[in-house]
Amino acid sequence: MTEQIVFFIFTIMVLGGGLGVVSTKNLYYAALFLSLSFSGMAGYFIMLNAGFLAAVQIIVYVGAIAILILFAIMLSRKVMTTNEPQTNKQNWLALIVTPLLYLTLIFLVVKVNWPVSSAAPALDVLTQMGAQFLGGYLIPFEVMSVLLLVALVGAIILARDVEKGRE
Amino acid sequence: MQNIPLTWWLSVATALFSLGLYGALSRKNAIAILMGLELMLNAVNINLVAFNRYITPQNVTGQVFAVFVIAIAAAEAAVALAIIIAAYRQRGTVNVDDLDSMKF
Amino acid sequence: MEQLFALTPLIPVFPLLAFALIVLWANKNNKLSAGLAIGGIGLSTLTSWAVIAATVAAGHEVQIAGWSLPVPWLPTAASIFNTGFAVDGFTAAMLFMVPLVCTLIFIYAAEYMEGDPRYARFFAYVSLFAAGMLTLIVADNLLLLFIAWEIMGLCSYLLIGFWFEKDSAKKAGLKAFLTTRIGDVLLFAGMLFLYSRTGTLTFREIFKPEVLDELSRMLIWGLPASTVISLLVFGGAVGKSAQFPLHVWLPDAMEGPTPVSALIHAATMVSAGVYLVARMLPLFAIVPQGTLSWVAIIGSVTAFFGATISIAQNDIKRVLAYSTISQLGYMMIALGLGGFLAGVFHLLTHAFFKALLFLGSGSIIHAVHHGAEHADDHHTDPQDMMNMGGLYAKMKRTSWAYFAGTAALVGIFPFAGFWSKDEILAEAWVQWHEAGSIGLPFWAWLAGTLGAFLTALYMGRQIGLVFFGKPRSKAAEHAVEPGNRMTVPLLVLALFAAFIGFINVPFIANGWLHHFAGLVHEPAEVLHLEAVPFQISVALVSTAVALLGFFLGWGMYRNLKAGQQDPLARMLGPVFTVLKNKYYVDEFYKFVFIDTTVALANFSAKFDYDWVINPIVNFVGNTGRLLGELSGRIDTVVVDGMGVLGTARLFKWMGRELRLTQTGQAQNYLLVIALVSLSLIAMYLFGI
Amino acid sequence: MNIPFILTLILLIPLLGSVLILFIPGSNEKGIKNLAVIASLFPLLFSILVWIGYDRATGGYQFVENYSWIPSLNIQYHLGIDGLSIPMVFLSALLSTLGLWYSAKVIKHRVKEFFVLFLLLEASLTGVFVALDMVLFYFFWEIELVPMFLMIGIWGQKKDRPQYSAIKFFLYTLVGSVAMLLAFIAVYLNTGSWDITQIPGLLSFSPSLAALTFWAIFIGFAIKVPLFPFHTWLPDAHTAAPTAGSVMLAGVLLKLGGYGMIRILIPYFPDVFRASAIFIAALGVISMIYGALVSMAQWDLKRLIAYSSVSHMGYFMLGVAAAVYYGDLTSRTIALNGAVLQMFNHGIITGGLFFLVGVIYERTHTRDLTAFGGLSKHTPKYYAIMMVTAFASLGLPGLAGFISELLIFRGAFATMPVMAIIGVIAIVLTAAYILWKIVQYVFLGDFSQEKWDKIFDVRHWSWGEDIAPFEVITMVPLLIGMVWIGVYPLAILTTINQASYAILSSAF
Amino acid sequence: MEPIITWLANLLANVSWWPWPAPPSAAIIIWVVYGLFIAFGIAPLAMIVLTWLERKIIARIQDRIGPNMAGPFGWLQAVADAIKMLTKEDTTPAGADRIPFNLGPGLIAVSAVLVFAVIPLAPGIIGSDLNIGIFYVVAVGSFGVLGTLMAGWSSNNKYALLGAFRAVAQLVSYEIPMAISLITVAVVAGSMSTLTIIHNQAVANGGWYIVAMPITFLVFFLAGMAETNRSPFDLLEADSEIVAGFHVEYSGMKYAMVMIGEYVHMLALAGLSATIFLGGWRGPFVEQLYNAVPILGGLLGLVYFLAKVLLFIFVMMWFRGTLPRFRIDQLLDFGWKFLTPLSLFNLLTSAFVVKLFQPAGTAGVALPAGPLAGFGGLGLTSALLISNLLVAFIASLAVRSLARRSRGNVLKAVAGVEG
Repeated sequence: MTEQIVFFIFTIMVLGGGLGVVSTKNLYYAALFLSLSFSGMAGYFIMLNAGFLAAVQIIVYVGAIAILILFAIMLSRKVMTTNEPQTNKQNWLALIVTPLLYLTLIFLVVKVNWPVSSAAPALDVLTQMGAQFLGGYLIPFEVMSVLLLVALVGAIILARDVEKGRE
Repeated sequence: MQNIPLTWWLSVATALFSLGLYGALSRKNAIAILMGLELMLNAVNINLVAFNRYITPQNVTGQVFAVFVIAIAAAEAAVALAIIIAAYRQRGTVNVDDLDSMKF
Repeated sequence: MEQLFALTPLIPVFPLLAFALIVLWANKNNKLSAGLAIGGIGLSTLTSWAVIAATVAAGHEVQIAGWSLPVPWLPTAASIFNTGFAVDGFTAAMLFMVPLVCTLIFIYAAEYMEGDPRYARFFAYVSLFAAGMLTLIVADNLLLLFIAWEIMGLCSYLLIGFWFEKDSAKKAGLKAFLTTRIGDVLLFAGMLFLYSRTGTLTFREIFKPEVLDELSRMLIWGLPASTVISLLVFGGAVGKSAQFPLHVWLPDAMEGPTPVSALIHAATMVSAGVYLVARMLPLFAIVPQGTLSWVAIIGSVTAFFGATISIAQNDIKRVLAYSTISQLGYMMIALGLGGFLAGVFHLLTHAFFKALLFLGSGSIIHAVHHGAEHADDHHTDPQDMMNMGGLYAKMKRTSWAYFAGTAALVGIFPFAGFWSKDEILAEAWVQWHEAGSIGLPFWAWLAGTLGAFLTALYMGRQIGLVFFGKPRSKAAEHAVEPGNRMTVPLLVLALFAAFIGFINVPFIANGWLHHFAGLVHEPAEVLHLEAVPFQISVALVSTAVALLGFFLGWGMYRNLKAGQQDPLARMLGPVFTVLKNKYYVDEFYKFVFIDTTVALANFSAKFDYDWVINPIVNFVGNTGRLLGELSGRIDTVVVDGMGVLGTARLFKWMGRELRLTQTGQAQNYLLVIALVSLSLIAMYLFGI
Repeated sequence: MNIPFILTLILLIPLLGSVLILFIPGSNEKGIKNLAVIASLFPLLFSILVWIGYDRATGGYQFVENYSWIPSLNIQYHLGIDGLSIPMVFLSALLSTLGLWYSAKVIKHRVKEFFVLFLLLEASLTGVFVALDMVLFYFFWEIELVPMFLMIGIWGQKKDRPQYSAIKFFLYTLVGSVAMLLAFIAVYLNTGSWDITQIPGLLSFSPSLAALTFWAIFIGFAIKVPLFPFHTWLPDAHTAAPTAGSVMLAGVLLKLGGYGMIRILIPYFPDVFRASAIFIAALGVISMIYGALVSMAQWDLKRLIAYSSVSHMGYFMLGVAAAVYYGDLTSRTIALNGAVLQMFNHGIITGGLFFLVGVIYERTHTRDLTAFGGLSKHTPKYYAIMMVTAFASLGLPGLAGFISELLIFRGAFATMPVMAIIGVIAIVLTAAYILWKIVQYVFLGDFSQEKWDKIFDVRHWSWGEDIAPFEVITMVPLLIGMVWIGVYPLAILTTINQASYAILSSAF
Repeated sequence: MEPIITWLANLLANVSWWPWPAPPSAAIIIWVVYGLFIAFGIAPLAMIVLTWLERKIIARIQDRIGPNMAGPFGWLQAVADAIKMLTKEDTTPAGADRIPFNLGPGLIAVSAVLVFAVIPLAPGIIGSDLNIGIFYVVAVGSFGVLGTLMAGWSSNNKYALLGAFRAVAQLVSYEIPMAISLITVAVVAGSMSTLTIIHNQAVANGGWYIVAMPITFLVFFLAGMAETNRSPFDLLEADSEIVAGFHVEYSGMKYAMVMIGEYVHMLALAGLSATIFLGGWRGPFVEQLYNAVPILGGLLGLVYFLAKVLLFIFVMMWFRGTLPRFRIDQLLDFGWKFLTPLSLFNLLTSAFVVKLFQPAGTAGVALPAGPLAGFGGLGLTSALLISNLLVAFIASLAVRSLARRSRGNVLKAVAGVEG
């Protein structure tokens, strides 16, 4: 029962945050809602025996991505006016398609008979993950590191002031 | 934990995914679209971890993948925001409707 | 003493080392270069003496069978071909002559070449030359011999063309190399036939009776293998020893510096051919009436024919050159008649006196050249005997040495040539009388005797022209005896020319050389190797003929005045002209071989690039291109115009319409993706 | 001694070097050149290691690397080396290093591209020699065309029609390769394998099909060799190529065909080869004599040497033909030894000759024989080096060329004496054109200062008139090779003999 | 079950004046309540004490006396300030975003307080022994950043916004070296749990990490200083440049929250440093006493711990009193170009050394023993110390050459100007 209550609390954070993100006209709020949603997700992860992932979620999403988004919003705040509608012309179509998709997917989720296992969850999540990263998934792991490096360099180059770069 | 069936998680993830999709589809602002995308990615993460917990609880492959997804999301966000900033500098707007020089 | 044999491989190494050192290190320093060269050959001489001493001490068995040192060299399938070194009596005899004569020539050259801009280079070349000859002598197989042979060819080329600024010199070098190369190729072919038929090239292996027997019975193109091979080998000797018809290079070789002429004519190059024939003699002899007759015939022709040309030459060195050709003919006669030792003996003695004569002529030329420079006269040819005369008074040492050499060449008792030439004529004489009919031995004897007369005649002519009478030019008047380094070698050689003959005099030590070197072919069991007894009649005839010829020549030319017509020319008329022009052999060769080859080459080049082959290639290429262009046309008009362009227009139109869907809005695309995914999932779900 | 992946390294390091050069800015010529030379030093070192490490007692293929490449077609990444390929790999590494070293000094135009292509060329050439899979073999065989084509086309001299030559070279070789490829596919369809070492045991063609396949492959190889009458691309390509390109062309490229004949044709089709041996020998002899004659008529130094290559590769052909004809195994092995050694010798000698032509061409920008004369006095060091090389080329005993001629003719005299005896004429002709044309026209005669001053290019040449130290360094390894092989051939022949003996004894 | 809880349970079971026997869970509930009290009581307490402490120390450094009127040594001054703040009018600017404006300071304070969850105050006294303990510290730090940004943006004030920008740039930059040095610690300890880290700092296991890893400590501490916005890294509230940074518009209670956040953060940093590098509550006799009489051992441990924390706090104040403020570009340069590479390099060498000394074990996969495993903990400590010193030496060389070059450039420029 407790778990279900906790789950609902987190669900409210996650879905409420998500709804806020897509519905609010104020982007700044949207970003804050986003971090709310992310935080709820971290709670989910803790419930799902993924404490490490929860910490990662907080660090990366709340601590980095949400902050970055906020930053970007602040840097381009001249166009962040809240007066005009934030939706585009295909809004109505999206409003039809996404619920439809949602319903279909839910149907799928319900229809499929998931092979749920009742085994106890792994205790040594951290060591297992470490072994996987440096074992079976070594190459994706390394590729990932390269990707991050490239993204880092690329982002710097892209965002650098062109005039200053020419100097 | 078995008090919460797997379908609950999946439903929440689906809902979040749909929300994110809606955001990505309907918002005008590039940053908002990016936020929608992040939501979608997170929905995927929930799925991954939930599947991991419920279907193969003894190993952590799902979490490993979730970490990869997070890393990709981070890289994506960094580059995307850099692009947005650059576009804003160049064009003075982050409205994707106006950023259509790839048309035709 | 046996251990001394181990020094054998060192004999050629010293001059080779001198060559390498001069080329790589000492080439800027003239004195050092000459010193290195002389030191190298000197060490070789000393080493040779040690080896000779060992051979002498080792006794009869070793002198026949020889000492040898195999060296693995070429892997051939499952076996290995050995090269190596060997010493037997014959080799030892050659080892006495070659390094010694070379040393003297080198010392002589050290003064003779002074002032030449390429002094060091000269000594490098001659060192290599000597190394080649020495390798040739100590080789125990035909392959190493051939290698040395070719290296000598190279050196002769370099040395004859040493003064390559002169057009004639560079051409002479080329001519020498190519002419001998023809012989070499024959030798090469013979050698390979031999190798492929017997599987070996080591002399001792080839001359086993069973191998020889097999060779004589094996057929190549219907002839006994031994005949084919020996003929080819003899071809090599003909080229190298300047026998008719490949003799043309030797007179031209006089373009080289005089010490080189001495080297080529006496110690090294031309001896190599005779050495080869002597070495391979069992192979020549295994089939009776085979190659040996040809050797004798060629020898006879050359002996006579060389002598005839010689009498009509005015160039002091050319006279000697044709004399060499003729004398080599004598050696070939001897070998052709099976007289192994007679040929070898003449080879040894001839080396000494011919070296002497060449060096002497060099000394004279040197003197006249200096005289000409002294008289500031740059037009006089210092080699032309017509420009000399009365030199006896001015250069006593040279003159006396020269007289000794002449006496040896002409065959005056008791000089070396008398003994050796006499043995050859005696051989022919004996065989003629044994056969009892007029055959090859008779003709050989006749050619030899006539040759002896002519030899005496041209030598008399030369002595008369050069040393006696009044000087016929300013240059000759101012000629001066050269220094000690040139005259001492002359005197040493004169000593040998006088007395070397005694090593094989039948009356002393029972023909010592015969026992020492003459029996090396005994194991082959095909040659009669016993010495010919001394024939007093032959000796008397040839002496008489020689004296007659000499005094005839001397008398005729003793007091020739400058500008006066040659007395022989007056006597012989057009024949003299033919002789003077060497029977027009050069012209004939140029016309028949050289021009043809060049024409063929030019034709081939045109054929290749301008007329046939390349045009075919280009034609094929161009046809392809034309076909391509034609297809291109068809393409443009038919396929493209009707089919492709039509389709293209269709698609262009469609594209124009459809591109409106490409809004450039990622969101639109995303929406489409979502829709499609939706429909796909729906299709899956509802089982469509 | 087995060094893992050494063959792959030999292939890979030049490739890596060429890729790395791409990342160096073109303005940094020094860096490019240094990197290229250093990158080529490794294969050289490794090829020496391979040579030393090759176990002659065991023989066969060693240092083998065999991995599946395209499993669905049974194609493998199969490398290996035996006594036949070791000298070739070494030759290719040596000439590449020397070529790069030399080019580093003289190439001034489009430097980066040149070195990239050169290293690519090296890798592909070496690849042909170490590949033991037909697809891999063909792959390298074709790759090599591209850099060579570009080298001729871009760095060729304007007056030598480089474009024409390059296209001719490319198309001609390609025609042969296409025939070859078809034949390879036929072999694959018959045996189901691409493995060069396996196919001889599997091949079961009908006689007529075997003959057809044989000739298809043979023509491909013969064009590369080049054999009369497929040789006309050679003089043009050689003349137009830059010095180092000519060196690689003559030194290594021509060996591909010969190598292929021995590696592929003899084991695959011994009987067809034997049946056509006389005909092929006749072509070889024609190449020898005809090449020599045509050489004799040339007035362009480089063209002359190019035709001399035709002549020299004719010797090779005669050797191969003699090796497959009827006769005792020893003689045939000797002939094949000679043929292989002839390839190696031709590589170092003709390579050396092209370097030497480059030496004078860089100074004077002319190759016309009549423009020179008396250089032996003016440039004595150059003369000395040229003499050694030229005499090695004409087969002077004591130098490398003689040994291979000896072995070839030794084999030929045993198996096909008529061809051999006709062939020896070429020896005289070779001497004639080398001495008459090269030595006499360029080096002998009187030296005329005015004539020299007119052609000597003071502005573009700063290393003096006689051969410069860097050029001497280029030549020294080749000279050492010529003398060494000439004086003591045991060292190299033991390796070759091992392979020839194995090939011939297993083929027949 | 921790001994102290057992002890508490026993105590409860033996209480005579309580009519019903206490259930075992009662001890836990009491313990949790006590923990909550500490967690939330610590914040205002810390602010009061630390403000006073800081004032006194700074005053001493600046050769003043500091607060001395209210109470002995003026310690009531802090209480007075607190009361003033709580009673002051709580203003909100007109254009402010009300909700984020109010949420921001809370988030800042909460993020600081949350750190204490994983800091063992004494043996057996810890909020939660997470197996990702020190990682958790980094994670909750992120909320502080978010709070700062919210506060800065919502204030609708350009100084506040600039301050927030600076804050975020700084916090994000320094999070990296700090995280890397924490990873270094995790690599050496083989765990991220704070309890294990403290356990590994027993003398038998190699002793305090500050001895083994001085460079790691230095990086961590400097980065931590920047994270807490302490001088000399306090330019997000640089009074002379941007008035007071992101909290310029705050007053009253919310200002107090910001201040609490700052001081608690400081305390957390000091506590973390003490835990990770000085062995936490470790000290003479603690363990023996704890096993005998848990409450006494716990108290002794708390004393040791507090002593270490105060030491660090003193160091921080000392810094503030003596060092001038960085310029923003210098600050970022220092973070990105010095601390980050240094910490990375240090991580590599440490990992290498650890690999050498690692005893055999399993962590997901079987790990072989390192070649030098026989030397044990002290060997590891000394090897790490050597490697750290080596890294420091190399870093100093690099800094030296860079400094020379830049000095050369300056000189050249000067010469150019003069010439």
